[in-house]
Amino acid sequence: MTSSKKTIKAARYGMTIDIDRCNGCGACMVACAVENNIPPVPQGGDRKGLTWIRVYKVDNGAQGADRRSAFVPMLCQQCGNEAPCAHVCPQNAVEIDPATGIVGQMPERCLGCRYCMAACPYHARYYNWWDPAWPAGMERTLNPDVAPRMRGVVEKCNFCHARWHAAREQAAADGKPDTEPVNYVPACAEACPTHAIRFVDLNQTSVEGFRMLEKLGTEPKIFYQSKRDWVRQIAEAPRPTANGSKQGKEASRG
Amino acid sequence: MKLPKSITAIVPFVAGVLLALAAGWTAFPRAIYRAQRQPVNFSHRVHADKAGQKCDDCHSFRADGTFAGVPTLDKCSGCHAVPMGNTAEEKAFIDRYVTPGREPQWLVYARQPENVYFSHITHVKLAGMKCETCHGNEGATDGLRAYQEDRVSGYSRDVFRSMKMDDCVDCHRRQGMDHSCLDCHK
Amino acid sequence: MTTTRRNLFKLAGGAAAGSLLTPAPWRLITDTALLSENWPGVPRPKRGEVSYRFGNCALCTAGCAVRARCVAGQPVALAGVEAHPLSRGALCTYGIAGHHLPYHPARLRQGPVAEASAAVQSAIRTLRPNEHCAVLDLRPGRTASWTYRRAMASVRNGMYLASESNTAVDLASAKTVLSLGVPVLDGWGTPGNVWALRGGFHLIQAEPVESRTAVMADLWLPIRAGSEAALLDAVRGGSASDAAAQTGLSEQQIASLARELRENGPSLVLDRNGASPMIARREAPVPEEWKKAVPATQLASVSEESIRVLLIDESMPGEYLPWSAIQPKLTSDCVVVSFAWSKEGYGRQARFTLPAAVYPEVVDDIPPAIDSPAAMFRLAAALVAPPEGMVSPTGFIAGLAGIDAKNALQERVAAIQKSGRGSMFDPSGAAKPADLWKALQAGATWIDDREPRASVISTQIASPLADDKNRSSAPLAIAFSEPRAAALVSPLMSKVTNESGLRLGTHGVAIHPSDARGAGLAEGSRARLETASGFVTVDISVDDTVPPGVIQVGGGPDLQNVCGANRRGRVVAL
Amino acid sequence: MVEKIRDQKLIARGLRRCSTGRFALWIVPWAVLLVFGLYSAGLCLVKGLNQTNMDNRFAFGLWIFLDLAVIALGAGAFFTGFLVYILKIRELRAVINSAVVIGLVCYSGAVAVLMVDVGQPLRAWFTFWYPNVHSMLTEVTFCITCYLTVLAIEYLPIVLKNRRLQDVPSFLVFEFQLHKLTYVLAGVGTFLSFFHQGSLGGLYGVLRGRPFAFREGIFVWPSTFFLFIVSAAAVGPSFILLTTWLVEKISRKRLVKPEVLRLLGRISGLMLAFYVMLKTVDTLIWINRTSPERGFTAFEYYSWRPFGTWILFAEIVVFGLLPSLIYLTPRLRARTGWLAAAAAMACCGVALNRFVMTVQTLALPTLSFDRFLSYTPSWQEVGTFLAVVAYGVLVYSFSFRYFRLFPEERDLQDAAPERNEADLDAELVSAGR
Repeated sequence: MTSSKKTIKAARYGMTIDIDRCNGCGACMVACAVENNIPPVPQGGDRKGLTWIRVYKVDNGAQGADRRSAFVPMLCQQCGNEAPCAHVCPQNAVEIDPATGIVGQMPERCLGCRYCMAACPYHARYYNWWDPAWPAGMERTLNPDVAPRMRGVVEKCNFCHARWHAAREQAAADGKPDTEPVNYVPACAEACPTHAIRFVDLNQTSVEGFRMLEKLGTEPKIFYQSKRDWVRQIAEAPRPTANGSKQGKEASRG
Repeated sequence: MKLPKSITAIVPFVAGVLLALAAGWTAFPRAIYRAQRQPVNFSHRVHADKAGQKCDDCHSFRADGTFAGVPTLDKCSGCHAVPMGNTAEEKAFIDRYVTPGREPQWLVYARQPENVYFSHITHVKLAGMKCETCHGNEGATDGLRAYQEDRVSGYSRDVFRSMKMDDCVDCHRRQGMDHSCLDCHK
Repeated sequence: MTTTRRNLFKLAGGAAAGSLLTPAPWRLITDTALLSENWPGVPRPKRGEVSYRFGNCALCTAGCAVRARCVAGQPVALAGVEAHPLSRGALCTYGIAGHHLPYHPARLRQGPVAEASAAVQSAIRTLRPNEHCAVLDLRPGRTASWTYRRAMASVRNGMYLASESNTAVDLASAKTVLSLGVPVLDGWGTPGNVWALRGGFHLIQAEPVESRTAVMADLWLPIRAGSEAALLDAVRGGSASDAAAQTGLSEQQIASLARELRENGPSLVLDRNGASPMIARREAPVPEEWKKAVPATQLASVSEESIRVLLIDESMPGEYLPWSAIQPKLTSDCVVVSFAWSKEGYGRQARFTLPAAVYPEVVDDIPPAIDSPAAMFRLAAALVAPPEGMVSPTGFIAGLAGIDAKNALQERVAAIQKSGRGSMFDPSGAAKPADLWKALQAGATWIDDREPRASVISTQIASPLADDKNRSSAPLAIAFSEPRAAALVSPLMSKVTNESGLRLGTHGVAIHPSDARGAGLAEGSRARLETASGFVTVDISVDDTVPPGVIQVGGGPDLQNVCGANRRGRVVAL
Repeated sequence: MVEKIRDQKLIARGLRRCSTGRFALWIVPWAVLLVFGLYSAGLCLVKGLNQTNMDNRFAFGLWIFLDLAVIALGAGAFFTGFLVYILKIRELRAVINSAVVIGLVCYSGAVAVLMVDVGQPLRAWFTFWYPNVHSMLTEVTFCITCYLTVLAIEYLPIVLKNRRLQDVPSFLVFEFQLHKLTYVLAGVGTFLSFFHQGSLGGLYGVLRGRPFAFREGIFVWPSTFFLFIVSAAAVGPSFILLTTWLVEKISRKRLVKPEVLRLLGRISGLMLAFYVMLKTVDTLIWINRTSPERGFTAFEYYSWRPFGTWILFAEIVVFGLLPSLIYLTPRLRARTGWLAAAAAMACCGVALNRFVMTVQTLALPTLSFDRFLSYTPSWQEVGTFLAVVAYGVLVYSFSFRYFRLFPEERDLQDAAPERNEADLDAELVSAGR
């Protein structure tokens, strides 16, 4: 279907996240919320919140002194192959942009059926349970490049697509053709103080690393890296403990 | 004389149809829009003659490629610090805005919904489009028409006229530039 | 009668059918859908020209360089400055949302200024000989601190209370670092600097909880809470067996730790209250005429019931002295005035709490960070104008003393420039180095030259506060989980607290499931945290990564105030 | 009083119905429930879905379960129509009207709840305007709305047969015309239902991100697509059997010949047996191939309390195999009590199956550092749920009172001693007092 399109040099944006460099500070989460006009959700706890990127605390399952933890930032994995969310949306509110490979979510098209949330194995999609509300005066600090969402719709990470727009606009001002991919950095990657998150164009650079739930065949574009074996194992299917319930916080932190 | 029953039976129905048609085609379009006057009855024609020929003499681009849109007061007060002509309109403008340094609250006919991203520079500079293609021949008008706001959706009437999503999509299709929603939404 | 009714039905039917042939129904369907996207109450961000302004973050003494993205002059996003020699483009979680602080719902907007100054003045007038008028400075080492010291010099029995601020840690030269529960990698020093030096030292984190620092440390020693002191003198040659007994580590572990500190030197020991060794850091030059100022007094050395007037500057997050330590020093009729952004912290005890401007509203300098051996001088970014009714602590206090401190900053800068010392980093490159003041306002940083050999103070680090005796009444050992910058947080910080449980909020504490059960508490329930310094209402989160007998506390002013100087506490269900 | 008499005048000729007073007594509690339900639904619409206990992980809750279950039970409408008009099983005419009403109730109820469930009901029509043809939900939406119209049209003649409405001559004509359509409608209805029952199954079967629900498929449809069709077809008759039996008990009247119930039972039993077979095969394939291929060993799912393997057993054996055996054993089938019991079990079975597909699927973790979640609906959700039940009971009660839902009823009650219109009316008036 892209055959009729102008021959654009498409980009395939992706990320590498080095878990061994993540100290779970959460700067990425805050930077994301600032960039994308995500309102604070004081009520409802960690199950009704809005954080397009969320850092989970995971551990090696051991108890006591042998227990070791790591932090895993989870954002939309930008599935490359038939994203589970994209093909279930009844009204084309989710689609993959051939020019960037970004899985786009259109709040203004979404009717809030939440089918895509049920479909996403990474729990990277968030729902506006409340009307968006900022403390008085704080709406002055909103980013004009991103439209705030109304209640009752799903939203998720789109690799700070507004920044891509800005980059394209700058390129146009500099007289570059619109068929070339542009370089930009999403807010989380920019904010990460330890440079654990790196944003790459997979068409230009080859990356290694493991991907979450690879066997599902969703071909995510987020590559995780770690030298520790047990950390690499978290990418596989769940390992419930004998009593059938993972202990409290390690899970609820996630 | 007396009409046959078959006729009289449908009279009320027909009446209903006619009533609805009349209301729907005449009253409704008036009722749905709220008209607002612009702060100043600005004449593009006059300024095109005196101030600048090209649109982007006033509606200019910034260094980062973003579009400045309606010029701010300082652009006006550059010339209008004191009355240049002797129209009441100009005098009122100076008294109300220039002297107190108050920005006039222009109502932008073409203001798109918040979730729409539109880059003027890509359309004007890369695609080489004329302003008139979308905005009509605004530059030749003598005054500013009333701004009509849809009472329900709150959007400008001009958007419904010629700047609907379908209009954008049609053109992008023809250019083979319709990649995804993200092209034009933010 | 039935016929007319029937006719009405027909009319209605006809109208319904007819209206389908008009634009009305279709337009209304579209419009309601559009309304749902133009939903009432959803704010429309203000548009305008994008500009970038530079400054420095004032949330903690790291003072990371900040580049603010402004739309029509209003900052909408903050980012670090890659080229900055110390902060190196890093901003911490709290700093990244710093531009929200002026809009914090808990913010104080007016206060009894006239009453406060009247009360203070009359108190000073009637000051008895053995009584003091004191300023408590939570963030010493600023130009404002000098103003306070000068002011107190010209006030009768004036006194300036502050902790030591002219010492630093030379992280660059350290090979081995033993941290006793210090959040080395989570807001202790200058994040960018620490991460840049991280490769150069071996980090050993001795801490009961596997904190963010422990996760990233080369070695994590899960010691028992409150046994830091024992571990310390074990590695300093004390008996390893006692230490083993107290810390819960094996003797080999302690022995190898001691060996490593000895052999893989230079080694560095960090504690929440200090470090060893520390180096004396000479201060940025000050005008000569300022020198007749009172010295800094440690609160401990003040005699009981001798402070008649106490002026507290907590406008900027700093180290909280526990109220329990302050109170005995106050006279019964003491006038306490606190300059604060909210009622939290000392605001609860002070008689007058006056609203002070917050970052990024106020022009103030930021004292150098603990990990910066050379002095620095940089200004907090003043990106937005403070609202009406804000009180300047320096203005107020200088006013009392009748000294003029309006241009203190400029005078200081002039003195710095006169000294000819140091170099400058200017992110904007706008101003020419000649005009240091302009450059500083544009976000530049002045960095002092390293002294050839800074005198090393091998401080016997203020070893962890002695354990309270009454373990029974205070069964939980307190462990801080947040850096001090967490005293003043953006509302958006709910992302990392409520919405993900990643961090503890300003009133958040975490305890082990068993302790929670013991106290009859559950995830999310509210409770009272009591220490020798007082109590505060907290939100409980139950976390099995916190060992039993330990309570992990967040960083809010209240928590710092109540827990700052205490090692033990207890939680009571409300 | 005058009102009451008019009420009696609405009742179909020759049918005995209880007095208006008693009817009112029956109606009031349901009406109250309905009002309460509408209030809680209103809360969800006005204040938003924060009124529910659903969350980002439990994006679907009680309501989706309700939709699936109710639509499965409503399948009786299309399946009976199919049997009567296409397969020409005349006996079932005795329950076809009742089946239509039940179908209408179930489907309209489901659609109503869906409108509350979506966050932006004002945009619901986008699905028709910008449909994503790959989405099972699109298929569901289209079919259900179409089929709902079909049901409405099928319901119309039942209404128009009402005594008073027949006074209007044009209605009579209209109704007569509609009758010619019946076969067409039955055909269309069957086709549509076939699809949306399937797509409802597909809804979960296609979730490749949720290996617990994911099933391999034939052509574009996962196996659940067909399982849902069969299970719905199997349970539809059961539900009609159950309701008919209940109405007989409540109204203390004989409405259909026992043969009809037995026939329904037999059909249901056969379908159920077929379904159990398919389901077993499907489960085996899923356990041994589908799930492991995607990195999940199937028995992990059942290690999360409370969803042990018992749920699988209950679903297939207790509520599937058992009722079908009861149905297919002539000696048991002869007893109405056993029939009703089997019907009840079958209905529970399909409900349980839908529950597993919706709730358990979402409760199970996918990521290894993820946790098993529980969810309890808020009172607003429950209220909305009850509203649908109350609405159903009300519509059915009124239809039963004023329309002829069971054509055989008249003949059956004539077995009782003759009465002429006059003293019938007299009796009615006295009842009115």
